[in-house]
Amino acid sequence: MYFDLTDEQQAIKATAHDFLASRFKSERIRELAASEDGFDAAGWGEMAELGWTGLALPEEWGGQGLGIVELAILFEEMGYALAPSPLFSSTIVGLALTLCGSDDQRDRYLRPLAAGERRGSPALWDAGSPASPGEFTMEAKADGDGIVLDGVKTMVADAASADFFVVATADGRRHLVERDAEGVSVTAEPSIDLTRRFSSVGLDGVRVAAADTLPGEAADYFPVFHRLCVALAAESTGIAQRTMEMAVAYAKDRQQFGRPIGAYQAVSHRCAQMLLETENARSTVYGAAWAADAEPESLPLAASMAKAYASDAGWRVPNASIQVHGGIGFTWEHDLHFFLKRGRANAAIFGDAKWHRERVADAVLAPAPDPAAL
Amino acid sequence: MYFDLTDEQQAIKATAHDFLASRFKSERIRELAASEDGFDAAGWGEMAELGWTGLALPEEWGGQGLGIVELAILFEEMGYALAPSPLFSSTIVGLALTLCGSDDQRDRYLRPLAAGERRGSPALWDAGSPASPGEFTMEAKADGDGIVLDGVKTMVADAASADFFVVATADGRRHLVERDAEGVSVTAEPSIDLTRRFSSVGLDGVRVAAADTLPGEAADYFPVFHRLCVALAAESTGIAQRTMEMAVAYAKDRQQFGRPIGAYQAVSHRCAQMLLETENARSTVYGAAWAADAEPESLPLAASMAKAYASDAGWRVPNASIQVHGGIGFTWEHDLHFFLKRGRANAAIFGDAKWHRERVADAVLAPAPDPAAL
Amino acid sequence: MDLTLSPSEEEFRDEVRTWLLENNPGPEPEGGLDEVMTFRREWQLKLHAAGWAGISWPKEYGGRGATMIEQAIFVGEAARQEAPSPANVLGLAMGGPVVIAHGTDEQKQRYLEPILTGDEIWCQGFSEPESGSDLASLKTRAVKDGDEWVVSGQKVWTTFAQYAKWCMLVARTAPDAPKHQGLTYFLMDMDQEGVEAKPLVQITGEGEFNEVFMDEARIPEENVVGGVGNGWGVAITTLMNERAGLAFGAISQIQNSLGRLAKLASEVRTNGGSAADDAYYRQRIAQLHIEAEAMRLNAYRGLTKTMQSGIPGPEGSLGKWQWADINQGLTELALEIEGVYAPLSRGAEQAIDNGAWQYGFLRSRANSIEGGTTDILKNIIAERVLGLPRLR
Amino acid sequence: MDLTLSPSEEEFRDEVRTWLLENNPGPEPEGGLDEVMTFRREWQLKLHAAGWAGISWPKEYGGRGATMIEQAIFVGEAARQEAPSPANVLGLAMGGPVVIAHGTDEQKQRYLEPILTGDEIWCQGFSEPESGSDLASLKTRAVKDGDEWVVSGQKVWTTFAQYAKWCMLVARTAPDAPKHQGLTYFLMDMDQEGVEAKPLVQITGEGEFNEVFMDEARIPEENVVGGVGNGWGVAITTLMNERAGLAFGAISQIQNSLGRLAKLASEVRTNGGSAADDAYYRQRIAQLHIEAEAMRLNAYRGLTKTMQSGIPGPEGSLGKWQWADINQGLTELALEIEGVYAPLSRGAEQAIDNGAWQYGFLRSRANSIEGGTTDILKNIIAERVLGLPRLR
Repeated sequence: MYFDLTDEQQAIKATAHDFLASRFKSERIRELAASEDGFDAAGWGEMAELGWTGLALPEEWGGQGLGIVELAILFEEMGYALAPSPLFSSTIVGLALTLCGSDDQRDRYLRPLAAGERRGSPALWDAGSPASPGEFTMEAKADGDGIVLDGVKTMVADAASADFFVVATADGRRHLVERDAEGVSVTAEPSIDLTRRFSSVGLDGVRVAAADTLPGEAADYFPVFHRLCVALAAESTGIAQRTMEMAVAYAKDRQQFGRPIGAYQAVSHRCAQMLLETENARSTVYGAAWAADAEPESLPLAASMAKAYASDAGWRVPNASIQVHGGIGFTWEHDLHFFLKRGRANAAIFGDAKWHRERVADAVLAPAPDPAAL
Repeated sequence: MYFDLTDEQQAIKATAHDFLASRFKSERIRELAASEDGFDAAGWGEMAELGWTGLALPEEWGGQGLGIVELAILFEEMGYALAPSPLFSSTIVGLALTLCGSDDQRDRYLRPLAAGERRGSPALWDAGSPASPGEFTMEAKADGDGIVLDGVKTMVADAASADFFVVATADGRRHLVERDAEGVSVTAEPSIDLTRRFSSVGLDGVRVAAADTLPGEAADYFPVFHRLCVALAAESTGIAQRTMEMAVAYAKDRQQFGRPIGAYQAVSHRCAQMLLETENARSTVYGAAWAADAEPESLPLAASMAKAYASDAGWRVPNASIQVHGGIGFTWEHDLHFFLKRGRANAAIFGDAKWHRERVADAVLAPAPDPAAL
Repeated sequence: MDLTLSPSEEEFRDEVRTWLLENNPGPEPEGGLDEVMTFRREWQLKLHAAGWAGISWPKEYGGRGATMIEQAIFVGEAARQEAPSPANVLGLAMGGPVVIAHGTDEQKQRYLEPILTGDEIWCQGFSEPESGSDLASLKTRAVKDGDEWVVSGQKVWTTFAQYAKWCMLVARTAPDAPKHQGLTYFLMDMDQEGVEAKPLVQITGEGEFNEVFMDEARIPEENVVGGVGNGWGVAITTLMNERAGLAFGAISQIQNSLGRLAKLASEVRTNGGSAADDAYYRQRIAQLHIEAEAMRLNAYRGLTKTMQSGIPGPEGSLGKWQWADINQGLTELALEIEGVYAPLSRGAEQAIDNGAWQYGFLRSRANSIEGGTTDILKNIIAERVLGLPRLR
Repeated sequence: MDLTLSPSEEEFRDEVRTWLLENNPGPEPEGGLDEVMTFRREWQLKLHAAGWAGISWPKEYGGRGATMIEQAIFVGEAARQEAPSPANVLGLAMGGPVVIAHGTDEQKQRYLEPILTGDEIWCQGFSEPESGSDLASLKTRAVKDGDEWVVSGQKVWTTFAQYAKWCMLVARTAPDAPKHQGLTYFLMDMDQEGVEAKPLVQITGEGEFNEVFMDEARIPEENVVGGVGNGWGVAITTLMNERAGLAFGAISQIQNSLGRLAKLASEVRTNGGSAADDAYYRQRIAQLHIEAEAMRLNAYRGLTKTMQSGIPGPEGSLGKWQWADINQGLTELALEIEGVYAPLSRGAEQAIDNGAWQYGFLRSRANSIEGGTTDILKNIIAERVLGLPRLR
């Protein structure tokens, strides 16, 4: 038993940390936040060179063949740096193709994805569907030996820079749809999060050939879902870590009533609470990432625990950091708000804390017994 | 508009405060807590002399004819003093007879009750029934022109010193049953609260003459219920007030690291939180008490708000006070635990905070709309 | 104890209600702040013409001479009907009262009328970048030069400074005196070369606040309020009045928000019904309602007490603290209820309520900072209500 | 990163598990403390005979020389199987380790064996009525008299002092030195005229703690541990070891409690199903499980770190804080689930689980006080982990 990063994992973390710190300084994040589509082409190229686009994908298809632990380490640093990048969306698509695709699809889509030559994003939520995740409603209507898709997918991340989408339908299947296919339209959906953009993707009689429907069926995507939850929870952990550090640094420096504010328990205990939440988030993420690699039967519960906890910590810690900063933390010129907004958006997507806690309750509560017995 | 006690109300409060402070010093409470039935005969006699046994009962039947505001003032002081007394149980029975009894019953039962010559207690919860209040299950089986009762009522307060019970049945009616009637047995149910005792009351083929069934039907008891909730919430407010004062006094006095602990924000902000909870409890109680007297249509919501809030404050404030006191607050020799236990028991009976919040939700949330509309 | 309005208070309430129903111009225009200010100036003129500007001011100064209860009724009713703010909200709530309480006859003559009409907008220059909670540590200096004071320094969080004619400025006039002494309260003309206001963009993207830079700005000596060296006392009473005056409006706003939250919960579908059917959300919504009711009743108790003693007590700090908690909790819950749609903001096709809750969530982050941080309010309660020892 | 046990660790775990399954004597006897102590003495003898007493002690001192992971496995497994405590829990967790780390050869010779057998029970004399969180302010004095020290003063929260032969006593030997200096760590014989232990009844009605009064008690000079004047350092390392050693047992206890809570929720009927069907309770139960899992994983991370550095770090304070929060939250929720039956305690016919949760609720109130208050733990985290300035 050794519950810490190995030397190799430490090295991955350090590389990611240093690269992201130099690449995404405050000014660069602000440029991207103010830009039309928020996409950083140069940064993407460098990430591909570093092998991040294929980090946890099989070597056979051009990936690095590393595990979910390494992926979590990377995404914690992405969150720490608040890197605006479609890497998360592309990673999800890569995992879906790896776990649920055909060899032909992997050859056509996974290989360029792993190399960073193309980008994909999952298009899952149907516009107008309930606010808590459930079944998909878009029909896969038979059309020759393929299908045709009609409807609108929403909350699609990084759609503006995606080359293709992986579209979910009511039969539990996923379909590869090119961004520039006939009938596909992308409409930006403004959100509080300026460092990861969301869009609606309209599908108006879009034809999908049989070869572009993934062979995997509904339940086959659970392992993809649980892994992406871990990566997203890791990102939120990084957000918590960074904003906690900002609060601590400010509390040491800022003077009021003749001492640094960090000497007051109202501030110092709030900082201690931030540490607690950050470390708890990190532990649940590491535990779930380890389970994904080494003990997959415990992944579903572990992933829901990590996503639930980190969903909360990912916005509550930045929120507390704003409180420590006082007025300056409420200004646009301070970076904190970008973290708060990304953390809050992360909490909402792929099942919020309440939804994941309900999954945990399913797992830990025995089925209801005979109601006649008190 | 004048949202404060009038001079007359202030006088009632001061009298109650002074009498209870002199009557229920720590040693006396400990004697009663250690006694077999917890009943203080001498104290009861004095309360009757002060007119408290008939405070909010009609003058016509020997009461003082005061309102629920005055009753709340009295019970806040009862909680403040942590007076062990069946006054609360007898007050409930008095309200039930006033609002739902016949003149004959009022003559036989209400008049001696108001004079403090006899004591009654409501016997409502059926042993083995669900943990959240709902329907009563004991059947009122017809027997000649009366009925016969079989079963066990539990969580009956002050049963050991009660002369009679008001027993609820499944048809929504209440029945007067003498303590020494054939088939009645009382079994103490030990509880954390040593200053108000609970019992189970067994009814084994107990006959009730028609004249002893109150004419009121199910919904007629709601006004009784809401008023007793206000009185109980007032008592919990007094518990909060007293234990907050104990914390503040200790925080001024106790020295650690060279200063009084009240100078540390961990302590002083906890005390501020106690004040907030106490004042909120008091305001909701006053608001509900005023509604009972002046605007009965808003009483149901106001009473549930008061009982919900004061249920929480009534044990959380003593709990926080223990934390301020540290180790000494965890000892039997300090009085705090008696307050914590009474506050927690008060929270449980007559609908806990969750049950009352659910009533508030019923009132404030519109009925669910067409689920097709997002 | 009597929570009902007296016949004359009821009459007043009905008059306010009717007038607002007939005259409320409705929501503010979308677009820039300039449009909003024009709209608010018109609204203030209308208020003034009907005698609703400065309702708590004495009649001799152009006010209505209303009681505190009447003022609370007006503010509460205006918020309930979602009437806009007048243009000169700080002039009415703080500027006028401070001149009436501490000003000279000449100052009353000069300043009060244009506050009521909105011809001259007022702003408040208290906070500085280095002096947030520790207001008394402020560094802006005023030095006497003949019959003028020359002021240099920086203020921050100055609402609508860009529209203001007068700034209620607290500056240090005796640098060697203990920090609470040696402060003076000035009325500074914003229309001069030495004064520059720069909007400070907030995390909502809006710029209601400003930084104000003073570089040898000049203030004639007759613009001192309350006497040289008495600035701290004058500023504190101003802040207390501000807090008390705003309470009933804040309470009505919370009630409105709770109504919208209930509607949101009923309308948002979850898997298995609406959010309003979910026991977890129901408990939290109910708790917010209970706390809001406690806050409302606390405020009435405070009002009764203030009317007896004449001065708002430190208990007012409880209300401000509680308001921040409730408002933050309410907007946090709204975003939770919106589930997967929680990130979508104004202008998004799929956004719920066009992103109103997202704005509310972000804006309310400052509720526990602006107008006295919750930490400082807890200190005040601990020290001044409970009598606990001060740390410093 | 590897959360699996190594083959040898797995073997150890299996050995522990099997042995406990076969030898665990089950629940402690009801009745008085005397019966409990007799029962625990027998259990300790059995543990010792099988080599499970002092498992982390070096073999040369009669221990098993187990690694920290093995120790964690043992403690966790014993708690999982709800094995009783040994009689001499403080001797094993603190007394032995302090003698091994700081004791003389003679002391090792004299004290270690009877700790392992339970022949001599140990207690801890640190806290005093006036010195709770501020331990270094303790007032008990020891004055040199020939080759003996003469001790007078009062200690409190002394677990099982009435059964103890030896007291780990910290007393002031240099009254004029700064308060953290001038303290000395003694082993005091409890069997003497000058020492009196009085049980201190807790709010649960139990008396596991004591007050100890010393009136010219005598300690020979060879009973000083770690040298005169070094008491603070010796005491602090003892406390750190105690905290680290107990962590995995506490975690297993929480897991057991969570299991019982799930059972309670499934069994308690509400109107409309069981409590386990209620979305509000489900959310809170799930959150407790998540926090308990985070605590467990934090402890493993801490263990890995401690094995690398050799000393438990200040992060251990997080675990103690969190444990108190979870245990209190868990028992509070249990009482809420019990609804109207929540007050009923042991011996009540209608009590649920014979009042076990009522006991747990009351006992857990001290979790945030005993062994370092949560407030102090937050100070430690702020100062020693985050590097924030100290207030004092």
